[in-house]
Amino acid sequence: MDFAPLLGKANFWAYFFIMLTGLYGMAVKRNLVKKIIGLGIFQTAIMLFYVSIGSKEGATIPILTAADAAGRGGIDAAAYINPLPHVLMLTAIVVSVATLGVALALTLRLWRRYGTLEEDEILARLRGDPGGEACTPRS
Amino acid sequence: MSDPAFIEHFVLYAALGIVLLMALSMYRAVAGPTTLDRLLGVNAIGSKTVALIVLIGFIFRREDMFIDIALSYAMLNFIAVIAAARYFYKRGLADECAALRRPE
Amino acid sequence: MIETAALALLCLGWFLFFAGTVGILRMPDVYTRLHTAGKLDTLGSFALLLGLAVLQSRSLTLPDILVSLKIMLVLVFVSVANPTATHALVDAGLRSGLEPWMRSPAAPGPAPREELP
Amino acid sequence: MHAALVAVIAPLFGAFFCVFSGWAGGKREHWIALTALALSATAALDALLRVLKGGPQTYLLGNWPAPFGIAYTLDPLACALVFLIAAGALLNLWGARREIAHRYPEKDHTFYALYLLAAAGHMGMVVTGDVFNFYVLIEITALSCYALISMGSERSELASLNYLLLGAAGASLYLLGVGFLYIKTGTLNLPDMAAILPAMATAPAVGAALALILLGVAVKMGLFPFHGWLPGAYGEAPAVAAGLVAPMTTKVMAYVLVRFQVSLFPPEFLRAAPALPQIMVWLSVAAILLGAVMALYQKNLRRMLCFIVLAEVGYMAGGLFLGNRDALTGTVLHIYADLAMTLCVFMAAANIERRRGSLAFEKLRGLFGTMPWTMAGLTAGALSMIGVPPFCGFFSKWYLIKGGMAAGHWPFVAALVLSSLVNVLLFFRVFEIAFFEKDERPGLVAGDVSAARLVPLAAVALSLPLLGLATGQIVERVVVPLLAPLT
Amino acid sequence: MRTLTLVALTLTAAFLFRAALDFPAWGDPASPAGLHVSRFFIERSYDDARTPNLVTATLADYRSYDTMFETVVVFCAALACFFIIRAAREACVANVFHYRHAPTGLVLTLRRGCPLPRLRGRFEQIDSEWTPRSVILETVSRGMIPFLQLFAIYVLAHGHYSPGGGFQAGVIFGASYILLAVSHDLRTLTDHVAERTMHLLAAAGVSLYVGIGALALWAGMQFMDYGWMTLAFGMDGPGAHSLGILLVELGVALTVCASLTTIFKLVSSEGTIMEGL
Amino acid sequence: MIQEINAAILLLLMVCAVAALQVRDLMGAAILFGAYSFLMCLQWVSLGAVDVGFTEATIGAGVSSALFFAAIFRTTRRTKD
Amino acid sequence: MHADMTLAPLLALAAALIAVPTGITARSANLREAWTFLAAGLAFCLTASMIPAVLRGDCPTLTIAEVLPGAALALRVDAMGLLFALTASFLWIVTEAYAIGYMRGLSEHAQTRFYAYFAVSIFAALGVAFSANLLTMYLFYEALSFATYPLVAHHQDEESRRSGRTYLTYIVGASIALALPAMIAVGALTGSLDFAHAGGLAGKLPDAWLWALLVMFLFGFAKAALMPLHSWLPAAMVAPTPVSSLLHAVAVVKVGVFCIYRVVTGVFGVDLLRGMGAGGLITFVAAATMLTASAIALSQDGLKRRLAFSTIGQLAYIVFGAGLLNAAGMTGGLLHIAAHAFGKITLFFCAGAIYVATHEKYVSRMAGIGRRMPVTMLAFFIASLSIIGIPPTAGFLSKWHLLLGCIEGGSWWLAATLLLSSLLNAAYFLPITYRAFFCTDEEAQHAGPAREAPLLCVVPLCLTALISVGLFFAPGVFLDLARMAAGH
Repeated sequence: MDFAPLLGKANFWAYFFIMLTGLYGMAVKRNLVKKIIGLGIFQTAIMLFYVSIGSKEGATIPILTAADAAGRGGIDAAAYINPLPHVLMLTAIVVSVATLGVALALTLRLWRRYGTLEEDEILARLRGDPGGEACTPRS
Repeated sequence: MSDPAFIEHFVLYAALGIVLLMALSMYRAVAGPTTLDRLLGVNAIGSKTVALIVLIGFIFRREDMFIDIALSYAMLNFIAVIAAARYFYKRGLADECAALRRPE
Repeated sequence: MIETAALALLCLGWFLFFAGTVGILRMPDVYTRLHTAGKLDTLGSFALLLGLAVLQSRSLTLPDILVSLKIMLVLVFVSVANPTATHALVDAGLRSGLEPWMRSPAAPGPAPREELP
Repeated sequence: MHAALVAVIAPLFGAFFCVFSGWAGGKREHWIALTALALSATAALDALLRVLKGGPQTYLLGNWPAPFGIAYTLDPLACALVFLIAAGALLNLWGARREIAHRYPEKDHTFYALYLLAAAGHMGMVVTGDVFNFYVLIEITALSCYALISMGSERSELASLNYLLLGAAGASLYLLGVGFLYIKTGTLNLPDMAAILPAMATAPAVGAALALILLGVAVKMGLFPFHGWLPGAYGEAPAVAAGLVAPMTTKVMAYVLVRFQVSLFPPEFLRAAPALPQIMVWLSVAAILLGAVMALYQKNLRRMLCFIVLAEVGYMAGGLFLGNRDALTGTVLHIYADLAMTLCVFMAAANIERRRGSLAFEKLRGLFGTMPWTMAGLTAGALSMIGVPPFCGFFSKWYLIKGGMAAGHWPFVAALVLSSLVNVLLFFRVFEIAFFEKDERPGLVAGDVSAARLVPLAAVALSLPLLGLATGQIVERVVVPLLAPLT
Repeated sequence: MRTLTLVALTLTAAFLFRAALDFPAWGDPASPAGLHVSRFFIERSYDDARTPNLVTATLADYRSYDTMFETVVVFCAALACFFIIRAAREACVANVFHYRHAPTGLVLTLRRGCPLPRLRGRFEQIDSEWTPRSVILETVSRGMIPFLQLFAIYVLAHGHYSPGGGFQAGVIFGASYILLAVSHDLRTLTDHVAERTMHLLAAAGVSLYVGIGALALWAGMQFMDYGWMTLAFGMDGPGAHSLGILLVELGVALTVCASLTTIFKLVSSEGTIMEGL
Repeated sequence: MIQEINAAILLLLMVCAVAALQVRDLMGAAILFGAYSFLMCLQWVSLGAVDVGFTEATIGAGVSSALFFAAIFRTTRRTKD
Repeated sequence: MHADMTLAPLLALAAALIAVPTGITARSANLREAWTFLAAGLAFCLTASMIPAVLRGDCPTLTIAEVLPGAALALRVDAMGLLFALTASFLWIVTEAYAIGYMRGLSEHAQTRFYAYFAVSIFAALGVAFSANLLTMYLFYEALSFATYPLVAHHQDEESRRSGRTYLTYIVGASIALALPAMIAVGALTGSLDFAHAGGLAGKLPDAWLWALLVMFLFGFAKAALMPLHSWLPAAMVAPTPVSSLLHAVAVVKVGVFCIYRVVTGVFGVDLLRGMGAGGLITFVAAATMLTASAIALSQDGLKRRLAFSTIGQLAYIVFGAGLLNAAGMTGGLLHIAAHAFGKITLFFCAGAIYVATHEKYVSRMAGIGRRMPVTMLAFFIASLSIIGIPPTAGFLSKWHLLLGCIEGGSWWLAATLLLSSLLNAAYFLPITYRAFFCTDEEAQHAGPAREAPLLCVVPLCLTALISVGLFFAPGVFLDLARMAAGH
């Protein structure tokens, strides 16, 4: 059995592991902030995946060297890392921080109303039974 | 000693060494036990990262492009640490100590 | 010669970092850890960045020296910010009521809380 | 073809002006928003007419050639949907000025801005021909919708946060799928991708990409196992926001699936992985049944409508994956029809809520007497959802059933028919309460809502039979050109 | 639930692993991603926009439409946060005010309606929660904030040639305000930059961006084609694009800075923007 | 050679991600999430994505951590999982 | 048969619809009713104006919109449709007059709503009559279902709520669950839903599937009240009597059987059905319904309920005629549409008149009523003769043709069933008249002063009774149309 192609993609395995960790956190954790952290991990792992798409063996960062910029023409595309995934991920990072802000704002509202960040306690309160111990709403 | 290849290798190994140290600091960040310990561990990672970024710049031979990142990184790490410290000023560690004593 | 100095500085920086890390791992409580981390990390960064700045300016061309000046800027910044951050952390710990570690647990005063596993 | 662009940009500018006006102390946000949406609708109509006359076009943003820059893909399908969205958003907002000013004092300009951003996001999603740009637009739409939804009833915050978590995860899955596609094709432009993909039709990574994209879009559109957020988010949202979000979002997502299905994964392509369409059709059958059954248990008009929306999502997803022309035609028709009729019932529900304060069933008593016009609107929407000709819901259902029969997928046909019957039952129950039970409470505000709310409702209600009668035109001029490359 | 999730995730993992086997090897220069579209960006960007930073060129020129919406996302997030948690103005005025006499550290507590101390110079309003004063922190921050802001402007202006650009500049600028808030208190920040200013700035930033795009329409070009500047300012094509990139980056920076500051203010004060972290 | 650095950082990243989710204290989780962002930034920089690394350094490490701290400051650190 | 485009059917429909908006906005009751009269008259005149063309063999056609490929929204007037439309639109005028008397006599609430929905119902019924294809027919069919609901539930009390529920459940449920899928299947298989292309199904499906489709159509049009989907009709009798009389004796139920005729002749085609041997199924269902319904009617005490079960039985006659699949049988069936309409509407008018005059609903309490309401009861008698099928009435003609059809088909047992059923009809109708006139004073339970119902109630019922008789002597147009439709 030839393990070389497997090892050549080991980094993808790692990305997927981080992604799934994030998803696991979103699905299983009951605490809202934990869920948001899970979401952040998930999104970041996807961005990592994208950035790794762009990488090229032996290429330099996607900023033209002074020589290339001055030389006008004859730029070797293989010498530079693919900038497109970077562009996309810049956007994705900004989007993720925007989502984070809104999510935290919503969490604050929930805290104001229910006095807890645990989803099961909130649901218990919505169902009407006294439920969890820290369920007194803050004034 | 002034052989460029040697310098390059040296820088690489220095970078690897710093990553190793980060891993060690990471133990403090992950294991705690208090939150302040975590913060301290993360801060230690942060200060090593600044150096590491510049080192990576050397590896890529594009130092000038990486320094801005290192600088902004240092600044924002500072802000994050200050913000966390500010949290402890205001909220204290009280509930944390309670959490530590709670039977698992 | 310049290279040798730079590499030595790099080694020094790495060693200081290492010592700081050992301190972080081995010291008994937050304050002592902050003590080592605050001092040695700052110093380590200082040495490392200085080494890199020297390494950068070895060619003695203007752009390279400018870059090394920029590294010095980072250096200055880190040596201002790092102690301040450490100070803020210690301050926060003290103000929020985390008692420092004492050598003798039997001594009068609060028990060390942060020794819990 | 600047018209299509203007349709997207006008609400954006409207949003900015709303913020300016609000912080400058003005009170003109409502009119700014209406003007922006009207401009957008006009432009979309213009684009539609041009496309109908001149055939599909592309609009190059920044004048960069297509696979490199971002380009709009403009065909009758997209332009008509943009027009419907703009017009729907306009009509939905028309009479809501008092309500917004009353519910969100000091924040009404933000409401208008978010509303416009959501509308712009929906329209942008429809016209864009770039898979990544689509992701960004999903997020704009979603963010503004989270905010709009969260300001509803007291449960709405939790619903909104759930929506946020699931929605963001869905969008991220979509992004991952796009990443897989990008790694295989190296492009983000939809037509370009469609040209490259057939060469690697059976690559596992492409299959995985398709699955991930489907998964992401299914989460965003609330298809069966991922529907958890939908009833809460639409059911607890404030009335005006629900009137925007509930009709538009799921439909736009369905549109995206159609777009992908047609350009990236034509039926031949799906045949390589026969399990996938089968699974999707069964999921949509489950969605239809679940929506129908759950709707029966609801004691609140809006929540009931939400579960009906859930079932309608099943209609569209199922039609899409049956894999024949009729079913696909039915899906396209249902996107238009469902948009109009959901808008109609949600607007009517908003009117009722405005008068009665709530949409719980016991608050609906005697509505035929006190609010005849609103109830007429609700009835029109209900008949369309049941599938009574000549309302548009009938014709899309016609094609869907025909497609189901042609594919020999009898459970899907049975589920469709059953869901129509359940719809009869559901709406009929509402009408019984509104018709037979007298509301004896003193101090009840007599009379219908103001004309500013009734006229838009009437317009939407009238559009239902008109859309139905235009079915032949739609099929001939929108669907046939769309599906032409498939044969 | 936990088991179910784990099973589902394991299945997903297997699925993804299978798909990943099909990918080109990591760092393969001949992968489709590196060949098809991206080559155009690498080879053309300097000639088209005179911008050595390929990411900036691609971001703000080739895919400027994307970036426009990205900016709108940030703007939208600020609006959404404002809409969700901003408390009514009525609720933002406390009933009790605390003033500290700076020289002595005495704290004065006043009910609403009582006359406020005239001695503005010596009394400073403080949070109702006990607020420490760390001279070291305040001094260092006060020195650092202008530096941060200067750095932000540098990042913005130098974005064509080195990493950086509108986003980073905006965030750093915003972070300087956050530093002000956490080293002093939120009230200081609010005194420096009013909420209204921030909102107007955010809207102005996106308007600048979209407006630059829309001016192309007015010049009869496609949306987001910076070529109209050749007509307006009489410069050559690449120069126009370079200038266009700079201008839209400025818009991005404005919006990002204002939006992030707003979000931080709102979140840290739970919508009252008076007292916070 | 840079691969080894990459791989090492990747390992740290995985540890950090798991730890951020597992720690039973929201403040700790937020701090670890901050560390995750640092490492991610580092990973990107070492992959050559300087602009992305720059953005992550500013947004992920600075602003989003501060936002988390602010939110936890306004709510609670308590968590059951 | 050549088809020419004409606006006449659309105008007739529009005429029915103009009663709605003006009726709602009019402030005065007189104006409203006058307007409705005008609309009814206009609709009838327009319908009647098409007689010569149709008798010439023309088919005035109008395509409104090409909604689906192969299935436009189109109107087409042929003999069968015109026969039905004539009956319905003429009786609308009469009923309108009657309704005014009835509604005013009882001071019913929400009269405006009543007239508006009444007009919509007639509109829909005419639409069914003029439909050129299955889709259009389905459209108007459903419109009729929903438009009559407010009429059935007019009283807005618990009972009408229950009845309304039954009504809608049966009718809409059956049409969506059975007729709609069947229709879509036909559309998908043949590509055209036009009635002009009958027999397109031949060879497209195995016989078993064709049978299934036929059954789906037969029961899907539940307005035809074939057992077991009949119980909506007695339930619907809670409606005010004008509704029962026009809608549940003429428009609604006849729409049901009319649709079955359309399916038999226009979708399957007589030849195909004959080839399948499907006539037996239809006649069997119809015969069973006929006998069972008559038997049930015998035991009903409520007059309107008895009439309702009678209607069920009589509708089965019409379906029976369709099932015979020959010209004579179909002529009889179609003629029975008209004959039964005139007869049954008279009976309902009488029931309503009795209710207006005496507030009496039960047969057992109507002894001696003929002495105080002689005109009404005489009309009742004539109409029941027509339903039974005794010679000087129209009912005889239709039943005669049905009998001829049976004999032509050679099935004697069917003829026997017809006769038996007629006997049963007589058994549940004649005792009512008998006891109304011939009873002792002790048995007569109402000793009040002799009075007829208001004039506006009595005149229409006399008129329809007279027409019932008149049709026997001069079937004229109706017979011609029925013969044409049946393919003589």
